[in-house]
Amino acid sequence: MRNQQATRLLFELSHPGRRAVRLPACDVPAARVEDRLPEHVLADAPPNMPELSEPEVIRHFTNLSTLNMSVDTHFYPLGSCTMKYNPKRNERVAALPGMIDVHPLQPDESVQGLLKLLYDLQAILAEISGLPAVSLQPAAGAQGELTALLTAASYFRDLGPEEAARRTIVLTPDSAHGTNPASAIMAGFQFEKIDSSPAGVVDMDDFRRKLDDRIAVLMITNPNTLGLFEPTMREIADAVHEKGGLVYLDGANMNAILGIARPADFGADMQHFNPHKTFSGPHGGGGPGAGPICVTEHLAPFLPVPVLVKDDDTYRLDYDRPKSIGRVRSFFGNVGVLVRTYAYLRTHGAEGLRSVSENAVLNANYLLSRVQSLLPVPQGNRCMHEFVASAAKLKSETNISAMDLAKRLIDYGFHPPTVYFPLTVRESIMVEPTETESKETLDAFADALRQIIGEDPEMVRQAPHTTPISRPDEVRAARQSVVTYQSGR
Amino acid sequence: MRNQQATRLLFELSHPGRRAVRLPACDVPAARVEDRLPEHVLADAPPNMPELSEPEVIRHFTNLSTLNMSVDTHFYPLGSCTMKYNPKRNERVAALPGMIDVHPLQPDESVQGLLKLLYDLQAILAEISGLPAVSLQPAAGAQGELTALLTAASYFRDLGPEEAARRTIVLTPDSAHGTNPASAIMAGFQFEKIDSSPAGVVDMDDFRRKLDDRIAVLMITNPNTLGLFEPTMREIADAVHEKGGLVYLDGANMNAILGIARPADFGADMQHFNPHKTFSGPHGGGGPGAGPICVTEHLAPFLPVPVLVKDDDTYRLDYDRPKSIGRVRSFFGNVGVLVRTYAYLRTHGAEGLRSVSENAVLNANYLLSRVQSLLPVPQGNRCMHEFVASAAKLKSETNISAMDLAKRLIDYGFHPPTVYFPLTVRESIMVEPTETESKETLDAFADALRQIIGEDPEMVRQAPHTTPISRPDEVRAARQSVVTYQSGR
Amino acid sequence: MPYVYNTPDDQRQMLQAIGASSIEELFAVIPEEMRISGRLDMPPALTEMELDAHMKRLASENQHAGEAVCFLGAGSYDHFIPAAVDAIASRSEFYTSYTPYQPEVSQGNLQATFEYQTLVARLTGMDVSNASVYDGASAAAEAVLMAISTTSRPGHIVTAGSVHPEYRQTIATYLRHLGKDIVTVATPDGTLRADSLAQAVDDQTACVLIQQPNFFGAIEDVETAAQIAHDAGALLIVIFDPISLGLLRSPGDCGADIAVAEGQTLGTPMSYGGPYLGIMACKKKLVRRMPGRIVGQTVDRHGRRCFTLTLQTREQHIRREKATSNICTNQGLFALRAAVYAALMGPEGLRGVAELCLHKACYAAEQIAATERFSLAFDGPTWREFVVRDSQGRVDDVLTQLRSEGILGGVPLGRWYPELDDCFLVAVTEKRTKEQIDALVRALSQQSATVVAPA
Amino acid sequence: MPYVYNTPDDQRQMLQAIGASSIEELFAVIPEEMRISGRLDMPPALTEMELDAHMKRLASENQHAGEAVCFLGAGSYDHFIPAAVDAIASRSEFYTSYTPYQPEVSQGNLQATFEYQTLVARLTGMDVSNASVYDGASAAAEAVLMAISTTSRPGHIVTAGSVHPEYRQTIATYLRHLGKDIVTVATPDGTLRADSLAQAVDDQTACVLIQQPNFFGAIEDVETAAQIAHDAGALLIVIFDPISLGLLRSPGDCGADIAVAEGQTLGTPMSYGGPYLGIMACKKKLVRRMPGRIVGQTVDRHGRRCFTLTLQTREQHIRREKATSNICTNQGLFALRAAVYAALMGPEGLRGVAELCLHKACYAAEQIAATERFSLAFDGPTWREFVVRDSQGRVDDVLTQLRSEGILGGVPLGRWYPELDDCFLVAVTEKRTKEQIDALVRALSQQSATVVAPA
Ligand SMILES: Cc1ncc(COP(=O)(O)O)c(C=O)c1O
Ligand SMILES: Cc1ncc(COP(=O)(O)O)c(C=O)c1O
Repeated sequence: MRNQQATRLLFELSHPGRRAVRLPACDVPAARVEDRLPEHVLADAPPNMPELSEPEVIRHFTNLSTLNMSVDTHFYPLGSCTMKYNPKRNERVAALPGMIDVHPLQPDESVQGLLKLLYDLQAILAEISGLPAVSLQPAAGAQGELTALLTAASYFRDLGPEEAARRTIVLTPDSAHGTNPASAIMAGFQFEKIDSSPAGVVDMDDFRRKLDDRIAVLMITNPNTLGLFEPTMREIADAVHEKGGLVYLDGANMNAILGIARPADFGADMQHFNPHKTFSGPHGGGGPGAGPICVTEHLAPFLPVPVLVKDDDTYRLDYDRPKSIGRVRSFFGNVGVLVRTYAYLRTHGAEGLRSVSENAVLNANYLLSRVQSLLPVPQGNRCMHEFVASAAKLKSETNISAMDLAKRLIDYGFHPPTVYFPLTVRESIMVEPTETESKETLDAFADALRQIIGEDPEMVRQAPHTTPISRPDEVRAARQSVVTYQSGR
Repeated sequence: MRNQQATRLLFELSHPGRRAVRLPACDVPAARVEDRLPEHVLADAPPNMPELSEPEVIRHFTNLSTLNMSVDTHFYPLGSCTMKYNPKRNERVAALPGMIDVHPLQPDESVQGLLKLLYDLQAILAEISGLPAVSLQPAAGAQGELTALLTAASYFRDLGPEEAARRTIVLTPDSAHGTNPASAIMAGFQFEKIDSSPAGVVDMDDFRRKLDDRIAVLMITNPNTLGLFEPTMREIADAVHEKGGLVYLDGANMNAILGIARPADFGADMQHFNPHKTFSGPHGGGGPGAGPICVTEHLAPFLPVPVLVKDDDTYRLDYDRPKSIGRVRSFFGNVGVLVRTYAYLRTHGAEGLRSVSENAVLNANYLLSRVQSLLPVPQGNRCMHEFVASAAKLKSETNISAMDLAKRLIDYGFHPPTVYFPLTVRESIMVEPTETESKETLDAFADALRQIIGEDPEMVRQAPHTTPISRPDEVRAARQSVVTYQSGR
Repeated sequence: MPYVYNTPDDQRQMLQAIGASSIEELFAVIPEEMRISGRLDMPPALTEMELDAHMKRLASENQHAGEAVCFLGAGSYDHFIPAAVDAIASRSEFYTSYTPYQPEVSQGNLQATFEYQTLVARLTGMDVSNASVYDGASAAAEAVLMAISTTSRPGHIVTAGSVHPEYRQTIATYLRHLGKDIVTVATPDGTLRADSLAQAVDDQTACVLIQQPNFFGAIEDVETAAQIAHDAGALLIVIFDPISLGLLRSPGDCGADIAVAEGQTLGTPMSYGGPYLGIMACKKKLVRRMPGRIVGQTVDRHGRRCFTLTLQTREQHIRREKATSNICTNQGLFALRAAVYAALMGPEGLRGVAELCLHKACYAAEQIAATERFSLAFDGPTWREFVVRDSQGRVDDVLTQLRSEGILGGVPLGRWYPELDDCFLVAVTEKRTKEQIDALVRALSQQSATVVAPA
Repeated sequence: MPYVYNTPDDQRQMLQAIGASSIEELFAVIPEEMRISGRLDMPPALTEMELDAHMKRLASENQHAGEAVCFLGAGSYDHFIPAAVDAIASRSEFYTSYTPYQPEVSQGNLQATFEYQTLVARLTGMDVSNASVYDGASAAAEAVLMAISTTSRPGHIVTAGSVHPEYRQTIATYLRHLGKDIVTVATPDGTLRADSLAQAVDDQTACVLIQQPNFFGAIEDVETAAQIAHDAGALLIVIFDPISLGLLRSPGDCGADIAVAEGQTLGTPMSYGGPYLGIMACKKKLVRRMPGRIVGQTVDRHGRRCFTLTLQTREQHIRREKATSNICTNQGLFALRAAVYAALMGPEGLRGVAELCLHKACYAAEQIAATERFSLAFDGPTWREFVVRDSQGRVDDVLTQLRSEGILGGVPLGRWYPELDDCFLVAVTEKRTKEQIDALVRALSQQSATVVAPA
C-alpha cells in the first residue's frame, strides 16, 4: 500500500507550469525590475526550482515522513542521544504567535515576556548545574563546547600573556564524543587524550601522566559515554584545578543526574546542556538543538554578548561586556528550542526532574539486567542512564556483528541503539532507553534481542527485511559522491 | 519496521497506575464530594477507562494513523465522495482562537466577525445555487436532505390541510444515494422510485407514470451518481412543478457544475451542499461534514431557526420565525466546517470555482478515456466529474470481481474507487478523480488497472498482499457482533 | 486560474486522448439555457496571504474564551483540551481519509472507532455504542426514533422541562410530520418530580427522556424515572454528560435503555456550536435499531484480528428506505478526539476533572448567592452549572456589563423559559481559577452596589 | 511525581530484576558528598493547563508581527510562510526523529535532505551543499575556516563594513584564538568600492567575504570582488539571501567559491532569532573541506536507489580532532522547511516574492525620502531593505513613537555603526501592504511635522 509514485524525487515529480502558490497582485506602483536594479546583477531566468502543485508537495513529504522511525512511532534507544518522548504541550506553547512571530531585534521593552522566560530559564539551568553564569546563545551542544573553550581561552589570556601562552592543551578521555576534540581544535587548542581503564572510566595513571600546567581545560563527560559515573571525578577536578586548569563538563548525559548531583559540586567550572536531549527538544530529524552553557562567576565576564540581565522589574540585553569573547552566532540563540526547554522544566519542577533521572537510570539498569544475559556488558552490571554491550563475542562465534543486530532489530519494530560508539568497546552497542518508556517496551526489546541471537545468522546478516531499502552501499556513496540530484542516475 | 506493540488495543496497553495528565490542585475550598452530591447518584469507582502514559497514547494513535490511506498520502478516487485535496491554508485559519474558542451562546455583538463570515458564506452558496434563502444548520448532506424535506412538508401544511394530506410521496431515481429514500421516510413521506433508462438517466416514461399530485418532492441528483447530467432535467422539473410538487437537488455532485450551471436554473427549489466534498472539507475519517441548504424565497419562512440576518451593519440571529420547522440540531451548525468552506470559496473566487469543475470533468473524462479500453463503461464515453465502469464481463470471464480489482489496486498504492454503488450497474466501479490530481497520477492508476487485469486471477482474488490485514471476514463480524473490546477475544 | 494541478499543456493532451476539442465541449450535454452565461457574482479570489490577513481580522472581531473568561455552558463547555489531542487529530491520515469502506486501508480509523465504542460503552455502562451521530441534540432525536420503532407504540414521548430546550426543539422537529406527540413535564423546581412524571406516562408512552445533570446543572433522580418508564413498558433515554461520569453513576447503572450525550466536552473545541460529537449507546437488545455506523471485530483471511464496519443492514446505503436512519457522514474525527482524550485522562483524570468542576462551581454558586442582588434560582445539588436569579430582573444589562469587563458571565434563560427571564445559567469548568471566579463575583457585587433606575 | 511511565509496582519489579533494593541504591556510585542533599530550588511544577495559561500571559507581553506591523530586517525577515510548510514540519516522524544514522529507517529524512541539498545547489549555482549548519553567521564563520584550511594561507581575511556586523563579530570570535586577522574594508557609501577592496587584498589573503544584497540592503558588485579575490589567489565567500535569488544572479554565477546564507527566509518563523538555518554550498573541489553532514545517493543491496550520510570522514564523530568542524546536531527541521517552501514556491513563486519585495521596498523608500525630516542614507539600488536617515538624529524617539502606533519601524544602526547613529534600517517584505507602508510614511510625516526641541 506504499505510494511509491509520490516519493520519487521532487525533481522527477516536477512538471513545468504547475503552481502551488499564488501571490497577491502588487499594490504599489511597480516599475520594470530593470529600472530598479542594474541589469548585470539580474538572473537570466528564475531559479531552477521544481514545479509542483500543493497536493503533490504534501503527498510527497507526507509519504517521505512515513519512511522514518521516530520517537512518536517507535522505541528509539539511541545511546548518547536521549531520545525521550517530547511532550505535545511544549509544541503547543512554543507555537503561540507571541513567542514565534517576534523579530530578534525588537527593542527590549517589546519582548519583556520572552526575556522574562529566558531569564528564568537561565536561573533554572544555573540551579541544576550549580554554575551561576549562563549563556543561552550556543546553537547546539558542540557549539556550547566551543563557546566555553573560547571563554576559557579568553580567561587565560586575561590572566596575562604568559598564562595564555602556556595553556595550550585540552585533555579528554578517549571515550569522549567526537565533538570534544573537534571543539578543542576549533578553539585553538591542542588536543590530548586520556586512556580509559578496563573498567571504562578515566585511567588515573594516564591522567596524572598527562596533567601539567599546559592543560587549559579538561573536558569530561560524566556520567561518561559508557553510562558510568566517573568515581574519581572529584579527585580529577581537584588535580586539574591545582594545576590552574579548568574543568569542562560535557552535559550530554545530564539526564542521569538531574536534581541528584550538580556538576559544580563535582568540580566543573563550565558545562553545556543539550536541551534537545535532556529537556525533550525535540530532535527535529537532526536538529535544531541548543547548547546553553553555565560557568563559574569568574568566567562570567567572558561569556558571549548579549548577556540577559534584570534591572528591577525589567529585562535587558547587555552588550557592554568589554571582556566578552564576542558572539558565536547571530541574534539571541535558538529561542524556539529554549521556549520548549522552559516549558519542560516548568512542568516538571524539582521533584519531576529528579524523578526523570531516577527513572532513566532505573530503566537503563533494568534493561541492562535483561540484556546482560544475552550479550556481555564489559563495564559491569550497573549503569547510569545507558549502558554499552558488546557483540564482539557473538561476532566471533556467529559472525553476527553489532551492526547486524542493529539492523535486525528494525524488523522487530525498534530503532537500533547506537553502534560502534564509544570507540573504546569493540562491537559496541550503546543502549539508552530513557525514562519515558514502559517496562513492557523494555521487555519487548530484550525479547527481540534474545530471539534474534537465536535466528539464522545468514538471515540476520541480511536484515532488515521489512524496510523500503536495506543496507545501502556506503562505499559507493562516498566514492561516487552523488550529493545532488543528477537526472538519469 | 511496523510497531505492532503500539497498535494493540488501548485496553490491552492499559496498565493500572499509568498517568498521562496531571490536574491542578483545587484552588477553591473543597468539600467531600458526598457533602455536595447525594450519595446515591455517585459512582462506586472512577470509570473503567484505560490507563496509559502520554507517550503510549501518542505512539498508539500515531501508529494507527499510518494504517490508513488518506488524500494526503494516496490517490483516493472514491466515487460520489469527491476526495479532493484539502488545502492546508483552510486548516490554519480555522484554528485561529477567534474562530475556534468561541461559545455558541455568546451574544451576537461578541461574534460579529464570525457572523459576518457566515452571512457572506450564505450569499456565496446562494449565488452558486441560484436559490436565495440559506440555512447553514444541517450537520451533513443527509441532514440537509431531511431539513429540506421537513421544510417542504411544513410548506405544504401551510398551504392547507388538503394539500398537506395529499402530498405524501417523495419520488427518487433508483440510482439515488441511500440517504434520499431514508430521509424521505424520516420526514414522514412515503417513498417511490423511478427507474433509470439503459442510458443511465431518468426513464421519462416511468417518471411520467409515477408523477401525480401526491408527489410532494422529487429528489434528484444531478449530475447523477453515474456521472451523467440528466438531459431532461428541465422537463422533469417543469412537470413536477406543474403538478404542484417541489424539486430537490441532491448537491453531492456539485463539483461538476460550479459556476457552470445553477440548480435554480434547471428547476431546483431546494438543494443541499456537501462542503466536506465539494469545498474540500476535509472528510475527517468519516466526518464531520456540513449540509447547508438553499431554497427558494417562498420556502424561506420554513427554514430552521435561527436565521442569520443583517441589520444595517450588524449581524443577528433571528429566532422569531413563526413558520419555521424548528431546529434539527443544537446551536448554529458545524461552524468549523463552514469556516473552512468559506476559506475555500474565498481563495477560489468565481474563476477558480469554474476551473475546479472544468478540471474535475476533464480529469474524469481523461481517466474514462483510459479506463474504457480496459473495462466497459456502460453509460457511454463521456461523463461529468465521475464515471461508472463495470467489471461484470471481467468477472464472467476471469472470476475477478469489482471488489477484487479494488483490493488489488491497494497493492499498487491506490485507494480503491467506490464499488457496488450505484446499484443500477452490475459489478460497478465508480471513479471520481477530482480536479486536484495530476495527469501522471491518472495515468499511473490506469496503468495499474491494465496490469492487474493481466495478472493471475487467483492472486488478484487474494489481494491485497501488502496491507497489515487482508479481507476481513465480514460475515463473522456481523454474526458474532463483537462491537466492544472483550478481553481474550 | 488559481491553483494549477494540470497545465494548459496537460489539458491539451488530455483533451486529445478524450477526443474533445475543448473543455467547453465536455459540458455540451448541459443544455445551453441551463448554463451560466457570465460568471458567478462573488468576491475576487484571495491568495493564501490575503486569506490569512482577512481571517485574522474577522477572528479579531470575535470575543473568545482565550481572552475573555468564559462562564457559558448550556450544552457547550470550555474544558481543557490537552495538546496531545490536537496532535493526533491533525495527523492527516486521520483527517483526510473518509468512512472506512475498505478495511484493509482503514485499520487506523476502524480500530480507533472500535476503541471509541468501547470507551463509550464502559463510560455509560451500556452494551454498545455507535461510531457517532451529529451532536447531542440529534442523538436525542435519533434515540426517540429508536424508541418509537422498538416499542411500536403509537403514543407520546415524555420529556421534562429540565431537558436542554434545543434538544427538545430538535426532537419536536424530527417528529413533526410523523404524527407523534411530545409531552413536556414542567420542572418549576429545577428538577423533575417523580409524581409529575408518573402522571404523564401511560401504557402508550414510547419513551421517557431526561437529562442528567439536567439543563439547569441540577441532579435528577434517574433511577426513579427508569422505574416509572419501565413500569409503563416505555424505554428510558438518558442524556448524560460524559465528564460528569467521572463522579456520577452511569446511565446504564441507573436503568437507561439508551444513553445519548453531547461529546464536545471530550476534547472538542467550542467552535461556536459545531462540529461536535453525538454519542449514542444502548442495550445490546436494541443494537439492530441503532442508527449510524458500527465497527466490529473479526479476523482476516489469515486469521489476524482486525476491524470492519458491521451490521450494515441497518444503514441507508444498504437498506435505503428501510434504514434505521439516513445518517451517512458522521463525526468521525471527533469520536477520535474523544478516544484520545479519554485515553489521556484515564479514570483518575476524568474523576479529577469532574471533581474540580464540582468544587469550583459550588464555590462560585456560594459566592454569588452571598451577594445582595443575586441568588440561586433553585435548591438542590448541582454539579458544574447553576441558575442565578437577578433580583432586579435585568439579566441583559448584567451580562453586558460583565462582558465589557472581559467576562462571559452566563447564558440568559428568558429565550427558552419566559418564567426565568430574570435568570441566567453559569457554568464553571476545571479551567476557571479561583481568581477568575472571584473576579466574576466581584463584578456582580459591584453591580449589586449600583442602584439602577428601573428600565 | 508528575508523569507516570512506570508505576511504583513496575519499579519494584524492575528493581528486583536488577537486584537492587531501591532506586537510591542505583546512584550509590556517586559519592555522597557530590549528591544534592535537598532538592533543587525551582518553581513548583505546572500542570499542562497552568502552563498554557502561564505561557499565554508571557506571550501577551511580547509585541509580535501578527499584531504590530513589522518593518524590521537586518538578517531576519517577516516573510509569508504557507500553511503547508507547518503541516509538513509538524509531522512527528520528521520532528521526533534524529540524525539519520540508520538509513533503512531514515529514508524520509535522508531523501528530504538530499532534495534540500539539490535545491540549495541549484539556487546558488554551486555544486554541493551540506545538510545545514546553525545559522547564517556561523555558516559564514565555517566558510572562513574552510577557506583558511583550503588555501593554507597564514594571512588575513578580508571583509567589508557592509557585511552583517553580527556575522563579522561571529567570525572574529571563531578566529580569536587561531591567530588570524580580519581586515574590514570600510563602506562609507553603503557598498564596497572595488579599489578599497583591491587595496586590502594581497597574496596572503585567504578569502574575501562579502554580502549580497548587503547589510544595508544595497547591491554589491560581486563579480568584481570575485575577480579581485581570485587574482590574488584568495577564495570568494558570498553571503547571499535566498529570496533575492528569485531575481539576482546566483553566487556561483558571480564567481563565489563558497556561498552561505541565513535560510530563515525560506519558511522559518522569526522566533526572536532562532532556530534558523545556516545554508552552506561550495564548489565541488572544496567538498572535502566542507563541515557538516552531507547526504549522498547510492543503491541498496537489491540495487534500489537510496540515500545515506556520506563523506563522513570529514566529520567529528569519525575524524575527531582532524574533523573539518565540530558540528553534530544541525538544523535538520529547518532544512526540511526550506525544501518544502522551495517546492511550494517553485521558480515563479520565488521570483514573485523577490519582485514584490523590490517594488514595495522601493515604494516605501521613495515615500519616506519624500518626507521633510527623513532621507535615504545611501544612493544606489536596493532590494528589500534600505537605510533611512533622520535629519533630527533622534532615531530612538522616532522608533518608540512608531511602536506606540503599532509599527515596528526599523532597526537603529548606531549600535554597530557609530557614524550611522542617525540612521535606521527599514525592511519591506511581500507581506507588507500599501496600506501599511502608507501608514508608516504617514506616521513618519507626522513626526516631521512635530518640531522637537533638541535633546
Ligand atoms: C556526549 C556528547 N557530547 C556532545 C554532543 C554534541 O551535542 P550536539 O549534537 O548538540 O552538538 C553529543 C551529541 O551528539 C554527545 O552525545
Ligand atoms: C449522492 C449523495 N447524496 C447524499 C449523500 C449524503 O451526504 P452526507 O454523507 O454528507 O450526509 C452522499 C454522501 O455520501 C452522496 O454521495
